[in-house]
Amino acid sequence: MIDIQFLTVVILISVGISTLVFKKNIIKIVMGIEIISSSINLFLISLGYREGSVAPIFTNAPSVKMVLPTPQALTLTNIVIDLAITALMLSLAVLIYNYYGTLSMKKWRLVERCS
Amino acid sequence: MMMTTLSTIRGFWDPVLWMAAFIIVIVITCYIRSLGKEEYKRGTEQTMVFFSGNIPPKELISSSNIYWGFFKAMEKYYTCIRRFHTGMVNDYVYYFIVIVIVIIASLIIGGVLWM
Amino acid sequence: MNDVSLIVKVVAYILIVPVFIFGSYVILHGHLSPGGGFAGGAILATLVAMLVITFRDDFKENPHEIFSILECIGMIFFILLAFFGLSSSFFHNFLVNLNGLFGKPVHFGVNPGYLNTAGVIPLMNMAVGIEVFSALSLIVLMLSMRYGGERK
Amino acid sequence: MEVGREMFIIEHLPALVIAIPLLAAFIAPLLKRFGKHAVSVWSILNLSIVECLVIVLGYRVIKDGIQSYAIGASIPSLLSPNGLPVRIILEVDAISSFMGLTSISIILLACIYSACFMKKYKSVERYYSLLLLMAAGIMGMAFTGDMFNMFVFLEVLSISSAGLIAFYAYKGEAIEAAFKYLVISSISALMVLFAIALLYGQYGLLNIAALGAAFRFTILDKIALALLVSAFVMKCGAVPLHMWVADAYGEAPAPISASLVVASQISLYALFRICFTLFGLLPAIQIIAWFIILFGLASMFVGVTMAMPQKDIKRLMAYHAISQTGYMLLGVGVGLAVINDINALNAFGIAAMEGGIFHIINHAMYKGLLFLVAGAIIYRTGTKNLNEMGGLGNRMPITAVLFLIGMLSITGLPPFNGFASKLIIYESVFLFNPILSVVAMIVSILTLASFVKVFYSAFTGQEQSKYKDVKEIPAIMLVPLLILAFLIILFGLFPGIILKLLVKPAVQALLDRAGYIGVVV
Repeated sequence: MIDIQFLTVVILISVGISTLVFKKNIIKIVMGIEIISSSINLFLISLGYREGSVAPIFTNAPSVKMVLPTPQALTLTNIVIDLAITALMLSLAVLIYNYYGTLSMKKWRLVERCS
Repeated sequence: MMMTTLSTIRGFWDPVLWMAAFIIVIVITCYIRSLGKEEYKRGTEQTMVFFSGNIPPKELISSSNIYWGFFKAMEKYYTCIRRFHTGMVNDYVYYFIVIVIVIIASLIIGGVLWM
Repeated sequence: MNDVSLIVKVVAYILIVPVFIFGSYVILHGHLSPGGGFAGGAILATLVAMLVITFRDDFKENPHEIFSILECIGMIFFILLAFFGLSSSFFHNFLVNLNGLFGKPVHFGVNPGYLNTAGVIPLMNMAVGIEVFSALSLIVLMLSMRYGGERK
Repeated sequence: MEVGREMFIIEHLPALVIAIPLLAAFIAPLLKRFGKHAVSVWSILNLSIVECLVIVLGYRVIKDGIQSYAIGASIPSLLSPNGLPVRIILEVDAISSFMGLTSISIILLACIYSACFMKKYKSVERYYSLLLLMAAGIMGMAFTGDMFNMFVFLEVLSISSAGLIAFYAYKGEAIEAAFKYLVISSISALMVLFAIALLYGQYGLLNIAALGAAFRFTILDKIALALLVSAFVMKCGAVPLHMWVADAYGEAPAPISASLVVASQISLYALFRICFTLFGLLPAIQIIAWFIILFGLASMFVGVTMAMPQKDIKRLMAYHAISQTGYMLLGVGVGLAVINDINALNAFGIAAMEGGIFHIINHAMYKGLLFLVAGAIIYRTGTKNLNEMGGLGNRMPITAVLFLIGMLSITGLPPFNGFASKLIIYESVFLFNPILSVVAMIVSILTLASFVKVFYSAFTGQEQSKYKDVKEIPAIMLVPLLILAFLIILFGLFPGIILKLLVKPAVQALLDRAGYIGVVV
């Protein structure tokens, strides 16, 4: 059977990219980036998976057959980084709404006025 | 050669020799300039900006469209380029995805054809 | 202003202690059970978020000064721990298997989870816990108090 | 004991260079109560310490080969305990110490400049803290030998420079530019992470050298290569993906624009590291080489033609940064295209790469000078618009002369450093393909055209009534400008020595793939 988890990763990434490309609202753009980031986290975790094994924690572990710990460390770092990026983006969105009164990308001022 | 020379493939580049030649040229031009008429006086109407006949405005003649000829000649190019510079992040991400797909396609097709 | 009812305030007072204990438990047991500095710090930050919402009017001025100092102290403590490892190499775990603080040697394999092990890692968990706790509560304070306190 | 301490520092150099700006970044906000200038003095002190360490590190790299450092190991040189590199390994070869030296000097000068430029703003500690974090991110990306570590430092760099772009929070445009920069950076960083996950899924390795050694050219590797190349090309501002550069450099404060130029050059270094070391032996690298050449060509031409009609002085210089990045991409792309047949490589490939990499340090210097001069103009007159400036020459003579030096070197006129690297690029690229070199020359002429417009509209022309009381910029701001101008003239007069000392070992290091891999595997 095909690997369901890699299929979901592809679907989630395409959903994330489609929100980024088509949606003009800033909050939706931040959501799109969150979707792509969590799909890459899912991809990282599913790389380290082994059939019938346990989380890589030795405290009272039921069996010694464990999942690969390194992708979990990568995912943890990626989650922390995404928290920082989302917090900064949302605070910028608050300021943008404060100045422009709109959250949609179309009515922004920094469009190429070079004529 | 001297310490300052830079040997490129077909020849060499030496700024000190170039400076020497440059100074010689400057001396010659200053000599030629000094042969000119003496009645040139600063501050008279000789040194007034030539504003195609009439009196130049007191304040500012802005120089931002000095190259109007160049922009007129490249009219089609500039309208096409400005269509790309929309200033919206959605289009930036769209161009990024297009570039990724183009590179992936050319790598795979290239790989099959050549290697 | 949307005044919060008395029940909410009383429950908030009661909830402070369990949430704090649970958060610090997650931080301190980071090297044994899932969690650690980041998760524990996030749990503690929910405490500050709750307090900001219930006691929005009682704050005289925005207490973000304390949290920014705390954040810097947490991060400096973390990097200094890494510098202390310079005796052999940067970020070296210099406390492990030395029977000192957090130094109890442990055999490889399943164990019931001894707290006094893993050398520098628990100290680093505490540093990251402080840093994440103050950083997230700073975010909550800056985003909420700015419009709660002086509404433009 | 003296020798012990001295050897101690030298032994831990690669880690100290990254750790000191990181530690200083978090101590900076606490210095608010030690006086107004405590923070700027503190950050200038730390950055100069890091500069000296990088110079010593560069000297050691040139003297006795690649320096490697395993973070957290019991002995710093214990790279792969049982044949497998387990820890994060910092690997410093000539090209990374070259990039590190370039970036830390420009950030140090930007920090000296901002000591006076940023004096009137209230929350200055945040500014210096983010600047030091940016320096730590750049040095980390330059010196790391681990793919995931490069991703983490890329994110540290993106978030801190996004925060710095949004420094003028009272203006809507800066917030908008920071938002766009952050979206672009997070997208490219996520695609880098996706490529790392692809590579890790196949080989179970994260170290660049170990990955390079354990390569089997599968389809997934090609997808990972495509993702990495396009992500780093977007981060360094090549044309089809360059739209964020004009907003980000245009709205950021002047010293930040100067250090952002260096930040995007570090992504250029990461692109070269991936194309030469990681995917060096992949037969499909020729296709990537042609893509890099096309990106370079397009960046050169579109960058300049977009710069000509600009009215805002900083946006104009931002577009010139794009077109100069095109020169570097062209130079090193030609080197990559002929990497496989040896006689072409020796004939013009190595010379093209030398031109491209020499252009990196030249560009960092004169673009830094131009941005700082633009900052000086804005500091005194308050306007960014070229139409409102005029006749500043007799009020700010030194700034005018410095701008002239920067202008003459960016357009590549003979006695200055831009000419030396562009000459090498023209000659070697001409042998590869004449059209590319012809386009490069036309772009140089258009660069001169647009900078003549800037010089005449800003410095010459009628005396403005509203700028009657404009004085010369204060001495602290003038020091970095004079240092940069001196370096430009020095590099311009002695290109041979600089090439032999800095650039040739860097190019050899980039081409010496086996040496880089041999250290770890």
